Amino acid sequence: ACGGPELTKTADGRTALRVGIIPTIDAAPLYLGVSEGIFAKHGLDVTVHVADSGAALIPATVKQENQIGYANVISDFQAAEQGLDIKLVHNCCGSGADPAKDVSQVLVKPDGPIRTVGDLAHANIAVNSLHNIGEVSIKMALEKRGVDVSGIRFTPMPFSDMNDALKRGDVDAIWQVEPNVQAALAAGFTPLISNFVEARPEATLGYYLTSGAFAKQNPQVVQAFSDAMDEANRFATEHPDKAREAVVTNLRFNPEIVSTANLPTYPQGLDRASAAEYATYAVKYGAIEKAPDLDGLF
Amino acid sequence: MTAVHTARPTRPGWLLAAGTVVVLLVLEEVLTRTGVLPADYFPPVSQIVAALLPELAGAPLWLQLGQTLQGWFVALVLATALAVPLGLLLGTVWWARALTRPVVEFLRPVPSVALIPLVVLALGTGKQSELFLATFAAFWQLLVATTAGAGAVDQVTAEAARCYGLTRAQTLRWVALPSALPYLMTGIRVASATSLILVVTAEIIIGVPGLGAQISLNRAGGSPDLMYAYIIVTGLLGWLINTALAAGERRVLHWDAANRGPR
Amino acid sequence: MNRRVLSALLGVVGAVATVAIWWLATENSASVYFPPLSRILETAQEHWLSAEGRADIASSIGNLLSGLVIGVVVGIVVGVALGQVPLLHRALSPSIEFVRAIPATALLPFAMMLFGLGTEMKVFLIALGCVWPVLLNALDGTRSLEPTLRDTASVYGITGVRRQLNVVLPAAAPRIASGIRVAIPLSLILTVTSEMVGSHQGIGFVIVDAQNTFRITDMWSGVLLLGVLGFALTWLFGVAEKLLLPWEKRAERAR
Amino acid sequence: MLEVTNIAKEFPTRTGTTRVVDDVTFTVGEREFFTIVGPSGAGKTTVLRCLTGLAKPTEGTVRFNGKKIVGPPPEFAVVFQDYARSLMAWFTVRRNVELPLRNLGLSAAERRERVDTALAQVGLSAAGSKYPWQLSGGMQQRVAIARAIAYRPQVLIMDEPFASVDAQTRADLEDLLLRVRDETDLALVFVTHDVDEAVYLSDRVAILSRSPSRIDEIVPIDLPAQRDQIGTKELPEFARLRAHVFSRIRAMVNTEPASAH
Amino acid sequence: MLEVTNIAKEFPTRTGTTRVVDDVTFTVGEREFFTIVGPSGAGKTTVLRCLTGLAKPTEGTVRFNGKKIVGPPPEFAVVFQDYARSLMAWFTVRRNVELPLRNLGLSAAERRERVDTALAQVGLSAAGSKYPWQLSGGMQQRVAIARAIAYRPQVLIMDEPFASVDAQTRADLEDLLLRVRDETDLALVFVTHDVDEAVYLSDRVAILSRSPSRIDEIVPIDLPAQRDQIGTKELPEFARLRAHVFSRIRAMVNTEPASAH
Ligand SMILES: Nc1ncnc2c1ncn2[C@@H]1O[C@H](COP(=O)(O)OP(=O)(O)OP(=O)(O)O)[C@@H](O)[C@H]1O
Ligand SMILES: Nc1ncnc2c1ncn2[C@@H]1O[C@H](COP(=O)(O)OP(=O)(O)OP(=O)(O)O)[C@@H](O)[C@H]1O
Ligand SMILES: [Mg+2]
Ligand SMILES: [Mg+2]
Repeated sequence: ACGGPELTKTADGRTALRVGIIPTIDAAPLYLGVSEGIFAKHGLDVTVHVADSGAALIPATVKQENQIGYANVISDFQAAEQGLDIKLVHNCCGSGADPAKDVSQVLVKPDGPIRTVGDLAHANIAVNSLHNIGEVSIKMALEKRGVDVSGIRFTPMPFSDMNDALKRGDVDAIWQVEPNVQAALAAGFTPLISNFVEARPEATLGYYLTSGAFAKQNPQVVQAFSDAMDEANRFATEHPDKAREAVVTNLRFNPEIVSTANLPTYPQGLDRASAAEYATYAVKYGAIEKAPDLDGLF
Repeated sequence: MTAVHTARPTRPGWLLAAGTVVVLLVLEEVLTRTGVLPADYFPPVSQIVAALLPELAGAPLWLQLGQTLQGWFVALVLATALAVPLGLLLGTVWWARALTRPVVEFLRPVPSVALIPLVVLALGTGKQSELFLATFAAFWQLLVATTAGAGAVDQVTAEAARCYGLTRAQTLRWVALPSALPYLMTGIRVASATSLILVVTAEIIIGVPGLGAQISLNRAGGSPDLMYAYIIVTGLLGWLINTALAAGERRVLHWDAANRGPR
Repeated sequence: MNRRVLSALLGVVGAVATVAIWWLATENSASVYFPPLSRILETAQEHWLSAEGRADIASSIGNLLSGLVIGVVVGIVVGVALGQVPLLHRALSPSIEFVRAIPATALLPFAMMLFGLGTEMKVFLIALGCVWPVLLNALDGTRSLEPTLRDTASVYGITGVRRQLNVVLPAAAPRIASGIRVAIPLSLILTVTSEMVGSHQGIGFVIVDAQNTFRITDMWSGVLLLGVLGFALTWLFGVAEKLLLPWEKRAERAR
Repeated sequence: MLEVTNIAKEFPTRTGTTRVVDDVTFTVGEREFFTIVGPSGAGKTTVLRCLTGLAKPTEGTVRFNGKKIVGPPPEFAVVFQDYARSLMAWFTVRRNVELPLRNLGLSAAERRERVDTALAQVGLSAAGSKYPWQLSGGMQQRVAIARAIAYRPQVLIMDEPFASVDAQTRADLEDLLLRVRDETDLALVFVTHDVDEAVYLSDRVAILSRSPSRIDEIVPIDLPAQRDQIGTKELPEFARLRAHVFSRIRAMVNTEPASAH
Repeated sequence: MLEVTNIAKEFPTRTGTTRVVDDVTFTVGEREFFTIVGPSGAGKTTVLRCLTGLAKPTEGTVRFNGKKIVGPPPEFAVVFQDYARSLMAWFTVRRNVELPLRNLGLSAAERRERVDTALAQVGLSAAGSKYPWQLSGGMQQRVAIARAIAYRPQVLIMDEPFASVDAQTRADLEDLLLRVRDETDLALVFVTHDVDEAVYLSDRVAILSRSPSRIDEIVPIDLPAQRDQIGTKELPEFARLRAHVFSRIRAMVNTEPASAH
């Protein structure tokens, strides 16, 4: 299982790198890194590959078809726990500290059965995927507010279906992330908690990752990517308009919705402390069985 | 084999079909406009068409369409090329059928969705994964159709072939295959839709370029109009493909009772 | 007689051989995605035989059977009708082909809109997927009804329901049966699809959840279960077919 | 009762149409036994199909009791030349014979009785619970005949109904037809290749020319109404009629060279 | 050449088995024209099926040139009673006739020539490019005959091959068979219901009893080898043989009451 596909170089000596990502606003710095020439400056020729879910992204990364992939922190733990050989490379996106600017909200119907944060204790909440970041961060946030989370039910469905499900009353509350939060607000729903920020301010929620084998064989490529992402994340933070534009042009996001959407933070470096805290809660809420070996992951 | 006098849809037939479609579209428009169907998830046709029109002018849509069409075609051809010989064999050789039956029945219900991570790991995120998934799904449907068809050879016809010393290969080609054709052609139309659906699904989930990738992007990007526009393009593609297949079928099966014309 | 026993024996041989090959090929596998069959079987035993697992199976099978039965019945009725009324066939065929080409996953929101998140939505999706192979086979089988039989029916005034039950359906039965054979595994696959959204239970839910959390062995155990169910359902259908269409097989064996 | 007026029938072909029946006119009266003979491929089956309304004549009309025929009238029964394919493989012999009776508003007992009688009449009482594919060719043909007889139609149309039965059974069935006609006031339109049979059974014999066919001649059979296998066939008039019909057919088969058809 | 020794055939039924053929023994020599007659349902088709290896006799053996027959030998050609189903609806008449010739190592030109000749011999030259279902019953039957003749088998097995053709064509085809036999040293096993035909054509006629059947009698036909439709049939010996065979069959049909079968 050593070796893996050879890296190819472009004519001017840059290393070709394929980076897999899911279509969210989180991908903005990656696109900016390409369009602003940041990767080129670091000797990388990055192509972005978009896939709908981690189910396809992680194996493609393990196979080193995408040398770099993306997954949120809980998925990273889960993959590692099941023995997939992955290594985190760089922060992708984070929560910031201002609840008003959180990309993630739990919303309810204004005239529905759930009116207060306390009511959520026995709510049926829509999340995009069970046992994952939504579930863990919501529980974290609620516990910090002193709500008993043992009675909450979660129902999986795509973000795009949640507004209708809430409207019909199939669920009591929905967890939306941008840009869908905007659509949910437009539909007249009331936000109750900003679960990412409230769970842990300044947390890192998603990481770029690579396969362990690739990291071992190409430390300088991984380092170059990491350096480039530092720069790209900084650029995106400094130029939120360009970040918005990047997802509109590259991912064809609806410009109207994106223009009002909150952006995540694009933190520097590789945040291990935040991962450690999430790991504790992930174990507590049963998303993983035991605490991950962070030394192996980082 | 050339077509003789086949029952081609006549002009009124086309008008009728088009008319029905128009009625259904108008119905949808009215239902969404009046709020019987929720318009924000299910946009009225006019809105979808408005979103679709600019796409039609641009090259990207046609490129994506081409990608999807190519995937569909290759997968269907592959599945047919694999399933038809095997199906004829299984339909005519009872012990081969008996030997493989549990395995075949076991593999058929394996959902392609579950296979996606494995396929990506083995084949990557390129076209080949899409082709594998679509071929896999279409293959079983064609296999069942061909096996059933080959088993439905008229007994007297089969005996005539035996009496005149046709070899096994000749019997397969000239007796079992034509007898199985009516089943097979139906199977192809079923499998064609399956192949298209799997190609689009693979595009959605793995991100292989094509109509599916656009559906996925527009869903994530908060543009239900465009998402539906692409779904509609997919549906139209399915309809076009079927129309072509049905026309081909009338030529290939011109001798079948269904196409013999008035008596 | 003899051949039937031999057939069953050969089937067992084929199955055993396949299991053996699978077992040997994966026994020393270290790949997370292709775990050893022994591990899969262990996991399967642990989960599917537990109370929770049995509840998953029960809920899926309930939906599956309802969806399959609805799909088959609607497919036969509509297919047989379209097969005999060319005008109807022509009018509806573009719309039908359009819907047929849309992936079940893309229809999920529509199904949710109509039925909410409950069982009805799942049954609807399963039925909608299963209907096509049955419908097309019933349609084509009806269209190529032996002309002499058609004539016989009209001469003796065998019309209406009597004609459908006594002439058209039996004549199209072999084709319809082949459509149902395609629909059975499809119903299993669609059960998985339908449980991707809004579910807390079911075989599909277990598979998808395992996939999302990278518990690939659990996922394989679900796939294994689907295979076993598919085999069982097809076998049951085979038995039913022999009872319902006795002339088919006997006509062959008689010679 | 049954009037066939100037019917013609064309079939579409690759290059246009072939005219199979050119111009055929005849009438069949009440209780009449009307037989059509003619060379193989002449168009006899085609004429019968037009007669029953199963096929639409390209030109001309068929009327039954003054009403134009567009589909098979309920008063008709037909024995098809392709008898094997006209039986339902999924039903037993009994069920096959009984099926058409279901529309006649008969009680179950009456249906059973009719089926039993008809099967006995064709010598198949013991085969009732068999399936058609378990029968010999001749037995299948007799099932088709039994089905038609049990139906008790006003007009019975038969296309070479005795092609597959042995000579003795054939004679028995011929006499059965005559008896049934006398008992139930049936009209018969009959196609056969056996000239003896045609003359023996019929009131009139129509000779069809080769395709595109016309009526070559309609021969009235002036034999005593009460027919009898031995007596009737010994009559000199029988021999004369037989020879006449036979020579007409022979003339037609031979005038055009075999290869020209 | 062809030896049938004590064959019996049973079919499974719901309650057990029915014995359809009880005990049949005969041999067919080189160039012999051997005919089997018997009442409808006697088991003639069943015997032919065993003869060709299409069915396995429950008891007894069939040998061809000393070798036990297990499947249809390539030297055999068969015209089935159910001729319509033996033709392939998806091939034209030409293709149907030509298909069996492909394994004989003939050039395309030779094949074409054989097909042309055979079609001309049965009077279907003009129908070569039609499909079987576009033909009349009698024409379909002649296609099946043409296919068998074009194949030039050593043994030609025919099950009521002239049931659906008119009398004149029938006579022509009868003479064609005799001619082909003389030209190609063919042996024929023939089933017919027409006693005249049986006597006219055959070297020997075997009479089968009712099912479960045995050979009732094998009648040698001592007529001059050179047969002729008019001359031969006028011979007193012909009339005698004909009457003899006919009376045997009649006796069999009548001994058991019709309803008992
Ligand atoms: N569907 C068809 N398409 C084209 N030609 C046809 C079709 N059906 C019949 N014919 C032609 O019509 C002619 C007459 O056929 P028909 O079956 O009426 O003859 P027939 O007198 O009943 O002959 P037979 O005594 O052999 O049964 C034939 O030459 C046949 O080829
Ligand atoms: N598959 C079968 N199962 C049961 N019985 C059968 C089967 N096939 C034939 N028989 C019976 O065998 C007997 C002889 O049939 P066969 O077809 O040999 O008769 P035949 O002499 O050719 O008659 P015909 O002159 O009417 O064609 C019949 O009584 C028939 O019912
Ligand atoms: Mg005819
Ligand atoms: Mg027979």
